[in-house]
Amino acid sequence: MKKIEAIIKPFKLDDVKEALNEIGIQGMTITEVKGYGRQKGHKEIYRGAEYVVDFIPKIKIEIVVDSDFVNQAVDKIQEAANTGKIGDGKIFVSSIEEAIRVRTGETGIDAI
Amino acid sequence: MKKIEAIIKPFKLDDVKEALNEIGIQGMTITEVKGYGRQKGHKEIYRGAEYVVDFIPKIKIEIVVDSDFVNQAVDKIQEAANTGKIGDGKIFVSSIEEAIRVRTGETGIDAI
Amino acid sequence: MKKIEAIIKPFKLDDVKEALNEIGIQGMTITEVKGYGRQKGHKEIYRGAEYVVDFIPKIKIEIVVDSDFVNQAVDKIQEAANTGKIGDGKIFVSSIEEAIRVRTGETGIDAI
Amino acid sequence: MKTLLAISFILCGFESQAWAGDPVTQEMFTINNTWMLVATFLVFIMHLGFATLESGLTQSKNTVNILCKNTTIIAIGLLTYALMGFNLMYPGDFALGKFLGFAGFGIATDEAGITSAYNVGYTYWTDFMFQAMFAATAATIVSGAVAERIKLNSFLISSAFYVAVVYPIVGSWKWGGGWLDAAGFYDFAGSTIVHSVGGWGALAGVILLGPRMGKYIKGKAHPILGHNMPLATIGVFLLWLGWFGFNGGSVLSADAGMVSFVFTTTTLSAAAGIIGAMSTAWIVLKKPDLSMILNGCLAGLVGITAGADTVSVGASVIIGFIAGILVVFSVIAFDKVKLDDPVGAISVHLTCGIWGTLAVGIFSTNPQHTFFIQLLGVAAVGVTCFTMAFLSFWVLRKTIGIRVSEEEEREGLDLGEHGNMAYPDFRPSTGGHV
Amino acid sequence: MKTLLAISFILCGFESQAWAGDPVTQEMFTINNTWMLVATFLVFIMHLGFATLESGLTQSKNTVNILCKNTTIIAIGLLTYALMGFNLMYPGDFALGKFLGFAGFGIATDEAGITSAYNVGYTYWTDFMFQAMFAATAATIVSGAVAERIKLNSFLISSAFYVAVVYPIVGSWKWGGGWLDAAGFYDFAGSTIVHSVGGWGALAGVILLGPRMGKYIKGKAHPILGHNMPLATIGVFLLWLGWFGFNGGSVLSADAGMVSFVFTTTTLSAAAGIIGAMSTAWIVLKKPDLSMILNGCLAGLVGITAGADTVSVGASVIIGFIAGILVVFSVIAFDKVKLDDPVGAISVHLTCGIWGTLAVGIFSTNPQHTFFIQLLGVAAVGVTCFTMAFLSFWVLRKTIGIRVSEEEEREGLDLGEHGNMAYPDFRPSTGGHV
Amino acid sequence: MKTLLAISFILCGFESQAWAGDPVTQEMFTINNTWMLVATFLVFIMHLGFATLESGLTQSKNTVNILCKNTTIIAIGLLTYALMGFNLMYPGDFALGKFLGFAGFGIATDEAGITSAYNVGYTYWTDFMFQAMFAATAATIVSGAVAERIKLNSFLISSAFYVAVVYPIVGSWKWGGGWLDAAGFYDFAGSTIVHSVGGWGALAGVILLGPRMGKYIKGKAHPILGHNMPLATIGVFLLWLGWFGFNGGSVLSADAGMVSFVFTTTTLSAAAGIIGAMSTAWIVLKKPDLSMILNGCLAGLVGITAGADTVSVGASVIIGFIAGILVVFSVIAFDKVKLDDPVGAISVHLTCGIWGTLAVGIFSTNPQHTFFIQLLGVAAVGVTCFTMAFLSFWVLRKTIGIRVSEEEEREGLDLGEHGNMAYPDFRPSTGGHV
Ligand SMILES: Nc1ncnc2c1ncn2[C@@H]1O[C@H](COP(=O)(O)OP(=O)(O)O)[C@@H](O)[C@H]1O
Ligand SMILES: Nc1ncnc2c1ncn2[C@@H]1O[C@H](COP(=O)(O)OP(=O)(O)O)[C@@H](O)[C@H]1O
Ligand SMILES: Nc1ncnc2c1ncn2[C@@H]1O[C@H](COP(=O)(O)OP(=O)(O)O)[C@@H](O)[C@H]1O
Repeated sequence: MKKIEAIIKPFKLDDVKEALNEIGIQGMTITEVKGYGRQKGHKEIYRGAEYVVDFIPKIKIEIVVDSDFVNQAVDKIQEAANTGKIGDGKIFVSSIEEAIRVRTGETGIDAI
Repeated sequence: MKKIEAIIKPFKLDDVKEALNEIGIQGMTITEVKGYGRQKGHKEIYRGAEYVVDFIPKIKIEIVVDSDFVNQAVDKIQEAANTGKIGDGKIFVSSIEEAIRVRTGETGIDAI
Repeated sequence: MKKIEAIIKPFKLDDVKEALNEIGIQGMTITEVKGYGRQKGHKEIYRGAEYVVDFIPKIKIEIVVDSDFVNQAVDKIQEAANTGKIGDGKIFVSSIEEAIRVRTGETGIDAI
Repeated sequence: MKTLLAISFILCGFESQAWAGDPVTQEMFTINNTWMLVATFLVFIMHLGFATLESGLTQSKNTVNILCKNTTIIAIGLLTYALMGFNLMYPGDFALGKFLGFAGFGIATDEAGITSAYNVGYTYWTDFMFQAMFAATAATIVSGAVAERIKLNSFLISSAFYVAVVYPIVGSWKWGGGWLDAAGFYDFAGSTIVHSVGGWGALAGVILLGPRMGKYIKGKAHPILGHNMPLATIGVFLLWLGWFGFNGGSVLSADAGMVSFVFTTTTLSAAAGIIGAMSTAWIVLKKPDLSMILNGCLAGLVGITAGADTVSVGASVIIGFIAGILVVFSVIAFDKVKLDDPVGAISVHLTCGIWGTLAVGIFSTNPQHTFFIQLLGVAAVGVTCFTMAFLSFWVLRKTIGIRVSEEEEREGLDLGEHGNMAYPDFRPSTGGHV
Repeated sequence: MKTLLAISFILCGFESQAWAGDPVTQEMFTINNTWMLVATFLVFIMHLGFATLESGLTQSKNTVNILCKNTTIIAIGLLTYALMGFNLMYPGDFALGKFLGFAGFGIATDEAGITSAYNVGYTYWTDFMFQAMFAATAATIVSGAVAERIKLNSFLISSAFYVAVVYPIVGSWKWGGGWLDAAGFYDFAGSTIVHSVGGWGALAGVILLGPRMGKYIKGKAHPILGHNMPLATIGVFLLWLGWFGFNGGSVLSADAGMVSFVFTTTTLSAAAGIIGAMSTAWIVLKKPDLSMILNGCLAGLVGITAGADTVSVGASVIIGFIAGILVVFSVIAFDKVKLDDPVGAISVHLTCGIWGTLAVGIFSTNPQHTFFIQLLGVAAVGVTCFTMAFLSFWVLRKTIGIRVSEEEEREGLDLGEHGNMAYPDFRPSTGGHV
Repeated sequence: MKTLLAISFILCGFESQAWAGDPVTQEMFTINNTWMLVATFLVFIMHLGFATLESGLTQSKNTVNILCKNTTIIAIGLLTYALMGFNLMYPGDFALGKFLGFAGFGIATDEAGITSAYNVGYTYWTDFMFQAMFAATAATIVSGAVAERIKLNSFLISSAFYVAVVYPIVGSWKWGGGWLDAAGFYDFAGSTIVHSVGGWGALAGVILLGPRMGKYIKGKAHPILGHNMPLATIGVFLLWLGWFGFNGGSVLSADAGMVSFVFTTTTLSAAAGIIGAMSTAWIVLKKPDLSMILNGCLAGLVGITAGADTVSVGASVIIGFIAGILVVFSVIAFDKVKLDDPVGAISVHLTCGIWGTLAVGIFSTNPQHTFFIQLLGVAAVGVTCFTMAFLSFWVLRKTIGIRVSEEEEREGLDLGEHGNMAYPDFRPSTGGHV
């Protein structure tokens, strides 16, 4: 099993969710995160003093999938989250050794 | 070392924490996340228009433990977080290559 | 590629960010998390009843870097986040198998 | 002489001047009435105070529900009071001894109702408005105590009954000229007649509902923190503001000396309540808990309500200070016996309502006010209100149920009862952990 | 006789007593004026009500923008009204038939302006203040409907024009003694002259701006949830509070019977609006949506505004109840035709403003008020206001633009227009998902 | 003649009518007193304004602390004013030249105190209440400037001293009929006597406390964003509302012409302050920063306070506009010299308090008001207040300390001082980053 972590622009969440639904992926966990990268933040002024909004709100999507599924899922996400503008985000893939469904105790592929 | 990530129902947090304490695990990091899965959200109506609350609040617990400890910890979590109802969540296990304690610079098992 | 996850005290974020900038790391994702560990929370009283603030606010920094870079990055973080007091946090290193830049579709090292 | 009279009328009797039969001049009547209308809108704003205080001291997942209850209750209170409450409370004639009277459904008046012939202090309409705002208060007090677990429809039904029937009947005993009034019971602006009435209803509700999930674990109280302290503070300041009308309007005219004196005792008692509660919290609980200080302010206000016009300035400070201390211990005590009152409504309105009523017996400058008669009033009202409230909640529990499902309680009543979220942009996890 | 007169003056004519030429005593004048000043500050606080209601019912990323608009609009409203609005609205003499008049720039008065010779109810300054507070209201109504997408500078320009020119001219037709007044049109406190005027401006703005991004997807309305329901509730209670001055002050004196009667009809209509909207939402939409209940309260208030002094108490309840039902269906209907009004301003102020004005033709106790003349007033004001507002927004769209960029809309106007964040400590992701 | 007198009494002298010895009729006295009580509750609500403004403009981890300070300060202010402040400020006779007098501890009056023999405008109790509400204001002003780092107990002690001793003594110089009054100094409602007094205390506190951690890094100011802009906006609107009583009540009677004129100048100055600050921020800082606009509104209000009854309407607009500009530059300037004032209290109350006082010397329609005497008043009050405040903070710093520990400052004073959290459901990380 693999874990796909995608950091995307928040307003793209619904598109990504739908794209994943299309290929039958229906479990995911999302987190509100802040990103720092090439997409520079902007300078603002509060009460006369400058500050930089350099951590930009992003959504992190985590999905654990069967290894065979990874490429398809990554492609779907990349397509759906793409706007062509800087700051579109990243997708990272890593290994998961075991998965357990809390409700039933099932393990492995059955659990996801 | 292994990382255990458990996505559970928020109100089960205290039970899980106590269960882990019992087997001597005292370090963990939690995140407020939202989950999407078999546990369907519900439809609601706001000012006459329907919307779906499909991302349901969950808590993600992350613990890094000695590999020998994994099974015991996973069992404890699964037991404590279980309600038998859909949406109880998942537990994922993956590998951690190195751990460092910021305060002392200790590494490996000593760090956790 | 490796993923470095550092759990640090929130007010150390700017220092860590600057330290990483110095060695050319400019991409990172941060999450507001809560930590439970040796740094015990404190007991407080609300309307006459005791409660424990045992989950303490922390920041989790995630950076994916080229494997060669890991040691340098970890050292920088450990140095910058260190206050010498309990609760300074942990750094965990794990493997990332693939990285994709959403905007361009670039993969691997080029993507980060 | 007659000629002179006529002449003088021409001279002094400008358009708006009063005529000989009038008890007060038209000017005095108008200023009295204006003050009573000001007092009315001040009491009105107390309902916003309750809404914000109660939602501030509870969890964010139940906020919409509380706001909805408080908005609806005032509507129900006003409409049922127009329909029957006013005429139950001020029946003119009593039917059953001096226990019950009813002047018929609806409100209406002839021309006289808008002159000083009706009352030197106000018109019929002003009278109705001022009283109606009071009525809704009693029901709103209940709302805070039963928050975070009561079903909306059951709450609305029981409140409508309470405000339409129980409150006016009990009120008629004193303010309608009934048997308690005849017995010499004194309650200037309603420590008992309004606040304790609300408090007894709250107590009945809390007993029958049981505590919120997770409040008492293994016999120990686990605090469920209020989600928004600025909101709670806004609530208390607005309540204090409203109290200038609640007590100041209870003078029932703009009498300069009386109203300003009542302002003074009311304010100093509130201030002393703050200091009393803060000191107690600091000493007993180690730190000055804001929610206790806020309760202390209200404790002082409730405490002085029965005797604001009849105790000395010094006594008002003492009454408030003691109320501030009392409220802290009362909150702790109710938790000891596992009566879960999220906002401290029972401690504020019942405990301090009783204290304030009895304090009249102790501190009043009027020797006719005795401790014993005050105690009688407290007891009579208590037995009646608690019984009626208990019965109504009990019947509802047996029929449509009064408590939401476990899952709804956990998820929050906002989604369950309303399909709304109070703060969707920063929706917190609904686990209740800190 | 003359001697007697003199003597009587000595006897009755204390320092502040009125002299023979005066229409009212100095006392009556002072109490009238005091009530009008109280009414003025009550109307003032409505602007805080609008600010909190509108920011509560929109997203947290646009909160600063809304607060800024509402704070600035009242400043612009007051200053332009002093500069020209007051003299356009109350020109004394009309130039163009009874359609237009102007008494010159600036405000000033001689000594007589502060005596009852100016008016038995108030001084010149009070007159100006009370009217100026009304003026700003009309512009503020627009603000809620165009929220979350309009450019700040365009909004300020169009509002300044609307409040300085359109509102006073239309107002002069009725309250300035113009042609509508002569025709027998009745609008006690402004269901049409204030609320519909605001509502028509809002409608024009919404049409030209288009809906917010993501509001209508594939022909279906997707709710964008209000971010802070306590804030919205505070807003509605403050508006209700302010309405005691809005309607109560429109009596233009402290007349005890009239003001207290207006208090009663206003309050009961608001209460009935709450019940009307709650019932409708509960039945039609399955759950009692708080935002609809809040709209229902305002609907009742707007509805009774035209006839608060001239319909019976029973009629006021009916008017409010129907307004409460109407507002729910109106909100749904505007969504059907894809007119995106985040806070329901058009439904509350325009739909119910029309309803309230026509209701005078149905329920008025004065036989001279006819449905037809009321309809004429509604139409005349509607055509004029909508046209003027449409033109001004259209010109702005063609020139400096009226809508922020897509990116700014997504990121939020707070950062884009102000460099501020409303809640930096809990900044939500700006995706708009729930 | 005597007979006639008697007859006339019968005719004109209804129950409440004044008798020959009275300076005003009972009616006029009652309406005056009623207005003063209304003004009193308006000034009261300013304390909620301060509480919300200050907590809105600071971080969420210190919110409970600020709310607690503002709730407690008003209690302390009222009680100490009753105990001694009132009699220090209005001593009747002065002991030390016209610098100091004291009429003894406690408040009390005989029957005459509640008639117009005490004062044509109000009773003794009203007098006390109105003045007591003012007193607490001065101390509250300090609270905003020293927020987020001062120890609660030190703040309470220094405030109690300031409100019980410093404020009344300085106040007696002008309003108590002391030497400044004799010298011809003019300060209608307290630009200097209230606002600057608060401002000087704030300045002393800020100097001795030092800036908040992280505010100035490497010589540059790093903004620490206010956590809740709706709360701050509510604060400013409530302060504006309260100012109708603050200035309107300072007329000390319900005089129709005067009170309505003061309403007009006060309101237009506030409006001009908004426009002044918005324009300045937009031009100088590129975007219209809401917090600056809010400060601008208060700047206009503070600016007009000294001369609201004695400058023309045109001048009031100019005074407000300049105050609005001034406050923006003042905020920036204080940051330049590293005096960290989280809410801009010093800029609003001290800078604009001085401006407003001097503006009387420039714009007053009364030729006896001279710039020089105004400057003298500013200086005398400034030296005294700053010295006293500095000394008291200095002594506290040497003894129990005035600043919380670094760790507590980082974690937030809410947990540290109170064991509370303002928003436990969405508790933010306590790092202070954006
Ligand atoms: N090396 C990295 N490790 C972890 N997250 C990263 C890394 N680089 C970028 N990110 C995340 O991806 C987001 C987008 O990256 P950015 O460099 O701004 O644009 P782009 O993806 O277009 O190159 C960042 O906001 C951050 O959350
Ligand atoms: N494939 C997955 N990857 C990541 N998280 C998942 C995945 N499937 C489920 N989850 C998480 O687990 C939670 C519970 O899953 P769900 O399918 O609703 O119920 P159950 O665990 O009973 O099968 C989800 O809300 C989501 O947060
Ligand atoms: N085994 C673990 N797994 C995951 N996170 C941990 C673990 N142990 C500690 N942490 C995180 O590190 C933080 C600091 O740990 P703590 O034990 O308090 O202090 P120290 O790092 O000084 O030993 C914790 O608050 C928690 O977020």
